[in-house]
Amino acid sequence: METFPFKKVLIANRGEIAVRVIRACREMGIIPVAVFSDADKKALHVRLAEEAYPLGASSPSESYLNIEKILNIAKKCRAEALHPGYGFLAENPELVKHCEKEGIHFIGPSSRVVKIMGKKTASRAAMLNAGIPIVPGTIEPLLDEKELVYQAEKIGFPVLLKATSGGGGKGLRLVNRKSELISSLKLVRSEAMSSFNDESVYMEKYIEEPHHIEIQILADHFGRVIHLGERECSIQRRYQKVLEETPSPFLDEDTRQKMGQIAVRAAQSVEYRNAGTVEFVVDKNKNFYFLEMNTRLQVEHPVTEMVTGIDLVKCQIEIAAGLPLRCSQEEVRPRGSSLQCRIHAEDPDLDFMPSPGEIIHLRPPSGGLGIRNDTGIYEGFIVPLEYDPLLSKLISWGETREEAILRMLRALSEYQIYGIKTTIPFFKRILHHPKFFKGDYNTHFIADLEKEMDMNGKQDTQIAILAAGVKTYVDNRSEMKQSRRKLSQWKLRGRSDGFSNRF
Amino acid sequence: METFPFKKVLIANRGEIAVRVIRACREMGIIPVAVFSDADKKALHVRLAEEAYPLGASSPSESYLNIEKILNIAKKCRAEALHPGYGFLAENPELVKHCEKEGIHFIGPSSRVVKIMGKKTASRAAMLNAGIPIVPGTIEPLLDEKELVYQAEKIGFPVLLKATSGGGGKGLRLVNRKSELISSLKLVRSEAMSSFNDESVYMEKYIEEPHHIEIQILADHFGRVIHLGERECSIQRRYQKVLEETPSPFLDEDTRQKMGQIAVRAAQSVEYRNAGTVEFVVDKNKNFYFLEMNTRLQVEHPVTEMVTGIDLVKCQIEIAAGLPLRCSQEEVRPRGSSLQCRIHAEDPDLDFMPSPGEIIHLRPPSGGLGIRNDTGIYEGFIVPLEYDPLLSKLISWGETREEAILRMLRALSEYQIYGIKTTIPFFKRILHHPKFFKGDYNTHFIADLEKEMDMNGKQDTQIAILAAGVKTYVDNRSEMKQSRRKLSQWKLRGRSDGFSNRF
Amino acid sequence: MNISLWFDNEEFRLGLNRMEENKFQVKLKDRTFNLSVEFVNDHEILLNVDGRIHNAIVCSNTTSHTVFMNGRSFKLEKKSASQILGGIGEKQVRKDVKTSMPGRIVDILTREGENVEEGQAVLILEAMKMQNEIKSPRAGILTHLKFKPGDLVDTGVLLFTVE
Amino acid sequence: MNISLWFDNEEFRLGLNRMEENKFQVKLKDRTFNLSVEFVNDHEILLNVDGRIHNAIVCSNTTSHTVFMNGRSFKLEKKSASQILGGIGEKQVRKDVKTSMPGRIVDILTREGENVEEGQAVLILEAMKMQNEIKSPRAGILTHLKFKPGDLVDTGVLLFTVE
Repeated sequence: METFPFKKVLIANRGEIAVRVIRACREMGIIPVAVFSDADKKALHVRLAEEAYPLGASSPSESYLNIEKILNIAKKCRAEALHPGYGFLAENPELVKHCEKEGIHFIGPSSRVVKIMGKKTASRAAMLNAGIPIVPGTIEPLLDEKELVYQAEKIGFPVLLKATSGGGGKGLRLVNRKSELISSLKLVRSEAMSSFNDESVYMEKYIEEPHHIEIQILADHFGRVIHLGERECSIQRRYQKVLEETPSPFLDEDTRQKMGQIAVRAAQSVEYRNAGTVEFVVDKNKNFYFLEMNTRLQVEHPVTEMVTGIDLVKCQIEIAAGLPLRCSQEEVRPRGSSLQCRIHAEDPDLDFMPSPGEIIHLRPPSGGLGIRNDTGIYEGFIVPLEYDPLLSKLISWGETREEAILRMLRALSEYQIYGIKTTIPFFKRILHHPKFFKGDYNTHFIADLEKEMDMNGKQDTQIAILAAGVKTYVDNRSEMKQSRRKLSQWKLRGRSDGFSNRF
Repeated sequence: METFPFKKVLIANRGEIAVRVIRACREMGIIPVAVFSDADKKALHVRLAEEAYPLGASSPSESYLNIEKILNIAKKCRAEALHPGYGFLAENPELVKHCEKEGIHFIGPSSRVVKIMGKKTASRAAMLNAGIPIVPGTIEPLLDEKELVYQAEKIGFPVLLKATSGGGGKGLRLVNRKSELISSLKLVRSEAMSSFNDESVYMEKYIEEPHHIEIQILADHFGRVIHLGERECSIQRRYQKVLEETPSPFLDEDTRQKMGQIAVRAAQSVEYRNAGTVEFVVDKNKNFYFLEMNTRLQVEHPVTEMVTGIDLVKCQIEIAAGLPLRCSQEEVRPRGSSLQCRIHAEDPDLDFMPSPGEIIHLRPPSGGLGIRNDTGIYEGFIVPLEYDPLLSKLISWGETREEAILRMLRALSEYQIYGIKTTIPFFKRILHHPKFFKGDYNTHFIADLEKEMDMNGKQDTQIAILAAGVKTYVDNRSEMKQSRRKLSQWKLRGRSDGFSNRF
Repeated sequence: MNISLWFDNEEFRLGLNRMEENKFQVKLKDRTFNLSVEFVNDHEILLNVDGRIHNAIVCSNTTSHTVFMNGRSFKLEKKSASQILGGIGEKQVRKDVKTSMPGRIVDILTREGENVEEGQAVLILEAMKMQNEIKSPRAGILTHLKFKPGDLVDTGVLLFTVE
Repeated sequence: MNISLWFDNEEFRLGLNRMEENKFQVKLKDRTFNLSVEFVNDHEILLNVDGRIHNAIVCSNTTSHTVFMNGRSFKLEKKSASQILGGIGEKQVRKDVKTSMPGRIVDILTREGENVEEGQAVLILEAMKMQNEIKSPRAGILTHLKFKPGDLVDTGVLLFTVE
């Protein structure tokens, strides 16, 4: 067991991704340091860390988005490196700059690259220069409503309005006609402001029947860049990824190779280093266009790990420590098929309303070959209102896509998260759908599915009534017992009172 | 989703292996049917099954060993096939015969093969005939004490006394000198009688510095036999496997291939079909000798699944249904390294005394790449006294052996099974041991380890005292609150009593 | 023992007979079920219905049971909605919209007193980092909208009424 | 608040001061610890000792705490063994061997009244399908062996005494 260049890594995040990074650190003999807000005092990432320090109030701006507080803790506890996870500060060039200044290794690319890729308009311009195909649209942010209308008519409806600093499906609106343009722009600006503190918005041509497919890359300090195949992310609800899989049932081997090579070239063109993801939109004829590059770990990274066997978080840490890549392009040999379901604290029967609250009963699936559950919760944990609703990522692997799907269905059938509403029943619907099973879907799949009647769960009503009936019976009996006990206690007291009266 | 030849499979077992088979059935669209004894009314395998039927009293002979009861249930619920798991009736030729008679598919080989391989003496004779190397010793069971002494002196001490129907480390004794022969024979006969209902015993030469290495094979109805590499099972305590891994850090590629070929030949020589395991003892010069063949799934089958990606339980069911093997020998391409820890309800600080009882708190490790936990327990479950002490099998996979070990250590550090004693701390000792880490061990490893002082856990005493101190403080305060509440209730009652006195 | 439970405003009458410690015969509508029941703890029940296994969590309070099963929850009222409303059973002529989660009001899109269409967005509520449009459940006049952007609201709070 | 706990017959004196709702200062031997304490539930405690995280389960009864931590359990007595024995603190001149688990006596290897060596097998107890030799903890005379093969024994039962 050789000692690693970093002895201590601070994880500037929460939830399942903080837990994921903590586990990688432990497996590398690195001390994982957690930070936590008031709402997260008892969170799983705190419990699994080796050290943990408070950030204060629960609002993101006062805790996980607070660069100063986080860097002070890193310095105080002498962490040599900082892992940002995804979301929060993961793509914030200010944090990276501060790390660079303080001599703390940021586990990610340089601030220059984070800045370019963080602005969608800047990254589109950079890719255009490097000869990478991009989606038709504006290169600069939209100035005003006048330009909005002009560009939309020039590009042609439908168009997408996108926050320049957006990501994760936030700050995004499809506009079908001119009359919706201005109200949509307002909505996107407002969401962009509140989520990314940057209200600039640009426009893209909307690709019909699109697939959202991304390529995972790894790049080290020595200019070596490899790709680890694709992830099919077209199962989206309101531009948010819901379920991801690899390999894509839509791609052919030729397109896959081309996309991998383009992704590598994209990373090389900006002297990228770290794990990273190049996202493409692919039209029905398998033409693909650069969408954006995420300069961090993706939520859906596990499916790539399952088929390649390569631990992406460990690779990130190794790269940040200046080590060369573990393997060459030829040594990357994906095996089988993998899927991931993002289990959210949302009510699928009530328009996916968030459902924070206490988890009163938790039985995660486990065991058997090819099931993995990356989670940030435990029984008794109160899911906070303040942060995103991702509870856990259920991941399956199979020798074939069919096996991976059937395994996922088995695991979902075992998964019990009770006390709050979750999207588990929704995933059963997706996976049981003949179109999904055949691999015949694009980004419209969920919207179409939601138009269909959901017949699942109806047959359970009868059993639920029986269970409640038996519970009523047993409750009544134990109440009767209690009243009898009370009665006898009363009698006893009466008698002892009687005694005392005699004296 | 094509329909499979079997619609319903009865699982004639309990614990983690019943759960394992239930999961495989669900993933194949087969209805899994559980059976359960009184002690197992609420067991995990019952809860995860789709149908479940009672066997009655808890003792094995009245439940999981009762062929008549089990077959009656199979007929009543119309199961087309029966999976025996391991242990109990898994290698009982009577059960197989009854299945053959009743037209129920036994998921395993024919009764003829089960019978040959079930008797160690018969299997040694069969292998000798097929030209497979066997350990020097008696071919027939020992007749009496006279023959015992004669053979021991002929073979030369040390010798092993082995129950003819033995397995799982039961009915086995190492005898170093003549004076121990007769008492050892008595002990082995008694254990053999109580465990296998067969008191016959034979003798083998004891191989010095031995390795216990086995080859996993798969054989279908069409005479096709392939091997899936080896499992190193030398980490044993009193002849019971404790930790298994693949690949073996001891074998070289040449020996590995030879052993695989011999194992295939052994299976072919008896017209074997089913998954199966050929066990070898390997001496320090890498000479190997046939020990026995297990005609069933092994406890340690998951490590092979982890490196090959092949689901052995599904393969068993497919073979029993008459389907050809999924893949050829060339398509078997093991990747990485895998370990399994058998977590037992035993107290490692008290000579591994069994520790049945209620699991009051359970937090299994999960998540991250390469961790699997095959378990038969849940929080609140009362581990019965009547059955074997295996609670769960924790399995890790890594690109390298080092990664698999470090991952296992990470997972063990997260694993909380409280209320009963478990062997989790013992596994931490094994995995931290420099000799284990280097892969430099044989079957004597555990006995040597037990001679070393266990310094683990000492540093936790202080924290435990602090935790108990805080608990005392808080308990006292809430007691004070309660007495205050009682006091005020008393006051209230006193006052209301006062009122009532006035009227 | 006879009991009634209400689900989705429908009454279900059950006739329960305890045959043995852990065995019940239950009549529900035209069917009779033979149940084996194991309580894993106070609220966790393993039901064996004619051989078929069901795991249910039943959380009870004085007015209802919430049954969690197969990833979903079923709320079974011990009394019907009309009983809860004091037996009046009046037709609801107005519709209250309450929060199903705590959150922050981001924007108000329609003013009190205005006419709204069914499905028209009235306000935007943010929770768990997502902005949700809260829509009118029916056409009518918007009343009782007492919040302004920036206000924090708790679960079960009346957001607005459509009359 | 000052308390004493006994572990392995050693006394540990603690001085506890609650600084804030969830912060304690604890003196133990020569050291002072600053603890942040979060109760996940009645018995599950998350301790933060100068930044280091520890998860402990503490199950308490009137005489002791059992602390589960890092896969092990620690039994901390609220009173010392001598206090429990009524303050007598007499030297034990005989040694009782009790069962630590329920099981079945398979065989008796030594008879009452015989001399036994330290480590000599006295009887064989079967539990969880394993046969365990129960050995004499010291040299002496075997007494109070009241079982015969086939007997079932519960936890904490006196198997035999060596005097």
